[in-house]
Amino acid sequence: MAVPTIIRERTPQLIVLAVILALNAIISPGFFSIEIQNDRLYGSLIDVLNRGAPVTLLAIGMTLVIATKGIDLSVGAVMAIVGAVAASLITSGYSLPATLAGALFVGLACGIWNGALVALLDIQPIIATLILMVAGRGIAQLITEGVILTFNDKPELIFVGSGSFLSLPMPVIIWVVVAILAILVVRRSALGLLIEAIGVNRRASTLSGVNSRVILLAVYAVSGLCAATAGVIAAADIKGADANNAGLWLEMDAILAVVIGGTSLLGGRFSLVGSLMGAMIIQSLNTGILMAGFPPEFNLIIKAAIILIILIVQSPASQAAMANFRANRQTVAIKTESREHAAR
Amino acid sequence: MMANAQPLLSVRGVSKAFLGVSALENVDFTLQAGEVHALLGENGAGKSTLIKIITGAYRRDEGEVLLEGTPIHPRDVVDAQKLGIGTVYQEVNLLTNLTVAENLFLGRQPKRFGLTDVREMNRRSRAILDTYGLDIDVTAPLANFSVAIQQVVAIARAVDISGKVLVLDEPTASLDAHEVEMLFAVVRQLRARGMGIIFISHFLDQVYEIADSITVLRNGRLIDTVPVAGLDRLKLVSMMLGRQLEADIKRTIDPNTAKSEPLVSLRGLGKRGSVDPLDLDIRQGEVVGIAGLLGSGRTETAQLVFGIERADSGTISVGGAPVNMTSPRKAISQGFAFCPEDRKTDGIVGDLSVRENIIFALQAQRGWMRPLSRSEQEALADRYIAALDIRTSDREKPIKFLSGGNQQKVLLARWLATNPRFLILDEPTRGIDVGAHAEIIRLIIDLCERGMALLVISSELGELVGYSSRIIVLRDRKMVSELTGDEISTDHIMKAIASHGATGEAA
Amino acid sequence: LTVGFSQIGSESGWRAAETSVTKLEAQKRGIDLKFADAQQKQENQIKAVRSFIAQGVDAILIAPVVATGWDAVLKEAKEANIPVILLDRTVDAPQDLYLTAVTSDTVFEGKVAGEWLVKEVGDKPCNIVELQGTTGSSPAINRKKGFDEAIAGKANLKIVRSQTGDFTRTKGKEVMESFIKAEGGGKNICALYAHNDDMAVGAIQAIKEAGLKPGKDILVVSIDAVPDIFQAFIAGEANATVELTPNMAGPAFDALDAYLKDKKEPAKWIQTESKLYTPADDPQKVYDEKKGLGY
Amino acid sequence: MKNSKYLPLLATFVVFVLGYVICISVFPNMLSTRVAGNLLTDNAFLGITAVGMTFVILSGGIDLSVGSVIAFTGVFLSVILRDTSIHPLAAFAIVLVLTTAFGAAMGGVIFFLDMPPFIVTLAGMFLARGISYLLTTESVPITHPFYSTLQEIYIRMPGGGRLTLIAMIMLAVFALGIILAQRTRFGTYVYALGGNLTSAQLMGVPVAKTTIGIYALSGFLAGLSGIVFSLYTSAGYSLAAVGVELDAIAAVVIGGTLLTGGYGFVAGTFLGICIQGLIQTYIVFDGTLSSWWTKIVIGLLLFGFIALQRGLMWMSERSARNMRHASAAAQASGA
Ligand SMILES: Nc1ncnc2c1ncn2[C@@H]1O[C@H](COP(=O)(O)OP(=O)(O)OP(=O)(O)O)[C@@H](O)[C@H]1O
Ligand SMILES: Nc1ncnc2c1ncn2[C@@H]1O[C@H](COP(=O)(O)OP(=O)(O)OP(=O)(O)O)[C@@H](O)[C@H]1O
Ligand SMILES: [Mg+2]
Ligand SMILES: [Mg+2]
Repeated sequence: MAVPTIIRERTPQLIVLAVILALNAIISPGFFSIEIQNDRLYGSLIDVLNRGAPVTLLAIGMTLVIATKGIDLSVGAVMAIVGAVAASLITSGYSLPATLAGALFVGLACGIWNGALVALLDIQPIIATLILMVAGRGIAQLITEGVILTFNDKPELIFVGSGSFLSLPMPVIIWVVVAILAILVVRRSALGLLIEAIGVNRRASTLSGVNSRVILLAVYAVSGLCAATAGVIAAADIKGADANNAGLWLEMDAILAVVIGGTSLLGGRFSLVGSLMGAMIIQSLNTGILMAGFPPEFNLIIKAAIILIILIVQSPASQAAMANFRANRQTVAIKTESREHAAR
Repeated sequence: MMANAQPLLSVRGVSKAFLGVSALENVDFTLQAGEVHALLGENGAGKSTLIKIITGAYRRDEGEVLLEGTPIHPRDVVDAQKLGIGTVYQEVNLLTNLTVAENLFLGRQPKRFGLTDVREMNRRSRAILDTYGLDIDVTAPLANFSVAIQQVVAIARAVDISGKVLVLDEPTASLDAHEVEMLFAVVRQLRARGMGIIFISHFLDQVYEIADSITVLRNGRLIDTVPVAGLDRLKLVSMMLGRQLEADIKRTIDPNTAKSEPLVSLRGLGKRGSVDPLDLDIRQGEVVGIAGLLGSGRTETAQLVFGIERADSGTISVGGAPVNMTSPRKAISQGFAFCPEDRKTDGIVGDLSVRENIIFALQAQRGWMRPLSRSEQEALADRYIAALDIRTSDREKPIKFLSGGNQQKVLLARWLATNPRFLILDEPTRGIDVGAHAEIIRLIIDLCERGMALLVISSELGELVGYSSRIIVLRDRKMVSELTGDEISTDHIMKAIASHGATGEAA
Repeated sequence: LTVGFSQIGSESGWRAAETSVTKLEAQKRGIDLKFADAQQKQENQIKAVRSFIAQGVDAILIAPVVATGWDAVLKEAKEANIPVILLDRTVDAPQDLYLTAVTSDTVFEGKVAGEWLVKEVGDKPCNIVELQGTTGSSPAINRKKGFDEAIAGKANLKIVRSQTGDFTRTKGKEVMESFIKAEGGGKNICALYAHNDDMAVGAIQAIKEAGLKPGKDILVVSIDAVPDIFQAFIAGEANATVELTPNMAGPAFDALDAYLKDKKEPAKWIQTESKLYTPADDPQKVYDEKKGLGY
Repeated sequence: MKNSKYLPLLATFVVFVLGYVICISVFPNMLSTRVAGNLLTDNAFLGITAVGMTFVILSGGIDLSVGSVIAFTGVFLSVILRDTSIHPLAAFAIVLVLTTAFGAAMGGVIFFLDMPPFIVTLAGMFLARGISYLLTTESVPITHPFYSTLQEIYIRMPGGGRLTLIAMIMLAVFALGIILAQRTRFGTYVYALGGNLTSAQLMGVPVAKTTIGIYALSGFLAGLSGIVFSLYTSAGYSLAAVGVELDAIAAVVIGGTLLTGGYGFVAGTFLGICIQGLIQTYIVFDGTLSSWWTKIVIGLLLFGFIALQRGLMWMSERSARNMRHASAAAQASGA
């Protein structure tokens, strides 16, 4: 019964996604066609899944961070650092497992740094992560020495970005696996509850015996890991580490995805599934704009307008109006129920 | 009742539902000029909801509100204030980041040359607080002061802005006897001036002392409005509860417990500038009460014991072994539990459901790897909802939507669910209705008899005397007396507080 | 001799190469170079120039991020008697405010690229897709302009799609993917014009992943001549690039020397060459030459 | 007791002075009035918009649109001055009305639709820059003689430094901002919103008006900042001022204002701006850092300043509390 509730709770996001996909299909008729090419599914829809991988991964970590009332501005920069690390490891002859391990470790370290600033030094998350956002690209460039570090001759790492498995592009497989893992860990354990509680009332949680510091640290660490995964994919995708542009402004897209997915920036209740849908909504929008063939000056305006509409539709105010409408139809039922309760 | 030609405020047929759950149904209420009208009822009866409707904080679904015969529709609190209705809401609703003076004058700051005249504002603030016998730095942020002082400020503000109607929603919950007297003096003055005052409280003594008439609500419905004079107390209680209240229980103390080994013992525990070093033993099956005036350091003592604040002197040992109490986690792992007095910031996790709030401490204790299954959670929640009679339409309702008293019960449930050895309760009955009050006292006694050790802080001396095996009295952050056996009585406590306070009074 | 150098940033490999070449040239001449990175922001560049003036350097090099908005600060430099030389872009300011400008002509670069394509396709009909630089940046505007001029009047050449790829590989690849999908799986596309090589490199990967052969099925022409495009030449995946030399500082320092020593006013515009490279130009050799320049 | 409120401000001030002393000891040149004048002139636009940001953050919100609004203002002015014969002063008035209305509209959406400011202003950021693109993608110079007149206004300070018109505007905005925050009802309402929204509402703060007013103010100041920026660069450019919102937020937070709202001072923001300017000046004076080290060093210095500020706060909070208790005890026994 788990799946239907998840879907029921995310109806607004599903509708928005469907509408945007439908619009895309109207603008470019071949949008839904999927064929097999080179043993790999091929089509615009697959592109959306594939291109959405970095934002999706970032959004997973970002959701958890935001649920604790935090924010992680550094994820884009961490992508750049990790891409650079991966590229320099693989080009200096390390094996793929060693490279991946090194890359993920660096991402984890970045996350722990952020987490330490937030949880131990009590620096406000936006500023704590701004530090790494500013310095991170510098660190990445330091590693690549300012060049785009290419690894055209390392098919094993390239495979992570543009290979395919079971006819699906690797990035899609990776984000789906990470997402399922994250959802399972968070919802099958008590972690989700504890994270939400910290986001709502950190002091009360600490007083109730929650190890808030460790959980905060862990959440930022996970965000770092997710950013690392996204960074490896982004680098593998273009067969090179672009310290300047990898993940540039993606933190904003990730935050947007989380919010569109229905998680409040004020912390507390979160939905990973919602964030995934949010990321897909953003990517369909991006792909749609590219396919539509408008002059690029219009890109931002179109994106802003559509995002505004989406947000207004699912704003708490309109949601409350909807809920009231629905509640009014159910009022009678609940009233009798509550009376029974009172009578007991 | 003083039969005026036209009531000052009258409420007719008001109803209000939250997301389909009705909180008020067809309630009438009449307030005369120059009377104190008590609004009574169990936790969740709808008292706060009714006054929020009167003061424009909520919009009513049905019915009308007349002020001096004219229908009013306050859109928001400002509107109501303009109409002459001032309010103190149940949970202290001031802005702790602003100064005391700013809180008193928010929205009506005195001006000079178009700018706020801070000096004048501070001067007038001092004058206002003087009437309440409060001499504090009005330029300091409100956050620097205890809940009680904040409450006095809230009252002073409401009194100062209300011209016709003053609404006090459980204003005395965190005040001590002395401050309550001061408040009542002010209220009497206002009554004499012809103001109408709505007074909500769970302290029946206070109601009998100050109120002229009483309106009782139950389950969102009007039960009756009656004059206080000649009203039988038991009848009033049964009106509120819809049943009889069982007779008061006085605990019989087992003399053997006093001889057993202490479970928790504090030796020279203190913190510079916060609590002077004190020694205390608490045994299993014993309730130790802490009495004292506001700000006497009761809460801070409890916080030291629970590891929220770190002591800089002394030791805590549990079952004979010293424990370095560095955090609440550490305390909890020793089987401690702590129900804080400021439930809004220290207790409830507002957006989470009643169920989640109940299992919360237990889950935190088990660690994130060992989640309670959904059915276990539901069973626990249901058990405590029934055991403590928590009024909620649904165990999945976010706790922030529960009435104040019911939130308190949920917090109690949260800690009982961890099955602690040692339970610290800071003002456990604050804001709890008579029925539940008795239940909680019964619960304390019951827990104690089952061998739990308890440390209870309460401003209600009568209640403290009822269940404590021993009482320590704090004054000025120092333990000044420890009462045992026959010494345990309100008189002795008062004396202990007063005798040491003599120096203060002399000056 | 102390010279302040206000660089835009390090947003691309080419920019990094320009920085390292400038440092090299300064070192060669024994010049003490004060380097300031503006992180792509004009306000930071202006701040840097003001700081240079306050510090009392002997000359200032500016690689301006945008053409407008320099009058005030250039005036201040002039009042302080500090000569200013502009690198790789000129500014919209009275010419007496700076000593000289060492730049390439970005419109001309676009034109060279366009003319190459015109020659290459002859009279065959050809649908072109264009990857623009960052919307609003002057190279993007000018390279588009030059290219449009070159193909104007050739009815067989038509730009069917044009989107911004932000000068980056990632966006170049993503946008090219959507171009291919939107143009019948890429069969309708005959040539790609990218405003820089990085986008072209990204796009080449997209073309390959779509099962087409870059350089053959789709002609690839771009600008900058960074080392990686020569690797694509070697692999037969790109067809032409127009060089934007990173060595702007060499001529600049020469002009400065002459001016300081002999009071010789240089020409107001020292234009660098916009050389066209194709796979016929021994790409391996050029690649090896360029590799060490810090691209 | 009283100084606990001013503690972050004090800590920031100490940090700034320490920083300046260190800078001067490395580069004695930095003591000149020229550097001081530059610091004010170069950061004028940032300072002005940071004042608006301070109000927004004090109220518990955030405004990500300011950078784009600055760019829009510049583009709008340059295009309107190029294509029409309107006097710049009239153009200023028009653009200020537009940006104020834009801010007010965002405030309205935030309040009435109950949406998080972060997201609303993020959309506003896209929108404002999108509109700039539509106006023109090229950078357009402003050649109106009135601009040169304005740019020529400055006070020469001893030692060759200049206090320019735009620096004076910034100082005036800060002065007015301090008065607005500390000495008006609106100011107290802003703090009230940041303290606790429901409490503020229950205490009768006109939340709708205040929210809209706050974002309108931020829009207005972003517009003013855009005008100053156009005076600074004599041009309008749709890609200008990218990321200024983050600089402004950083300045506000470094200045000791809590991002969660309710605590902080406009004067602190001024110190925050100065600290950021100092970091940049130091790096330029040093002049040996590569592009990437520049970024890393900015990050490290940012961290250093914040850690130092935290440390100072922590230490003085402790001593303040001890003092408070000491005095409370004295009061009690003396009473
Ligand atoms: N905002 C809200 N949303 C949903 N339900 C609410 C809300 N406010 C109150 N209720 C419900 O309305 C009922 C009446 O609550 P109210 O706060 O008026 O009780 P009360 O009589 O003041 O109780 P107490 O003595 O505990 O303060 C309760 O069942 C409560 O759960
Ligand atoms: N007169 C006062 N002036 C300033 N601060 C005070 C005053 N009285 C109390 N406080 C502060 O309020 C807090 C009250 O201390 P504590 O909570 O331990 O007392 P308490 O006996 O539990 O009283 P309460 O009934 O308020 O809980 C302390 O932090 C103290 O500094
Ligand atoms: Mg109530
Ligand atoms: Mg207390």
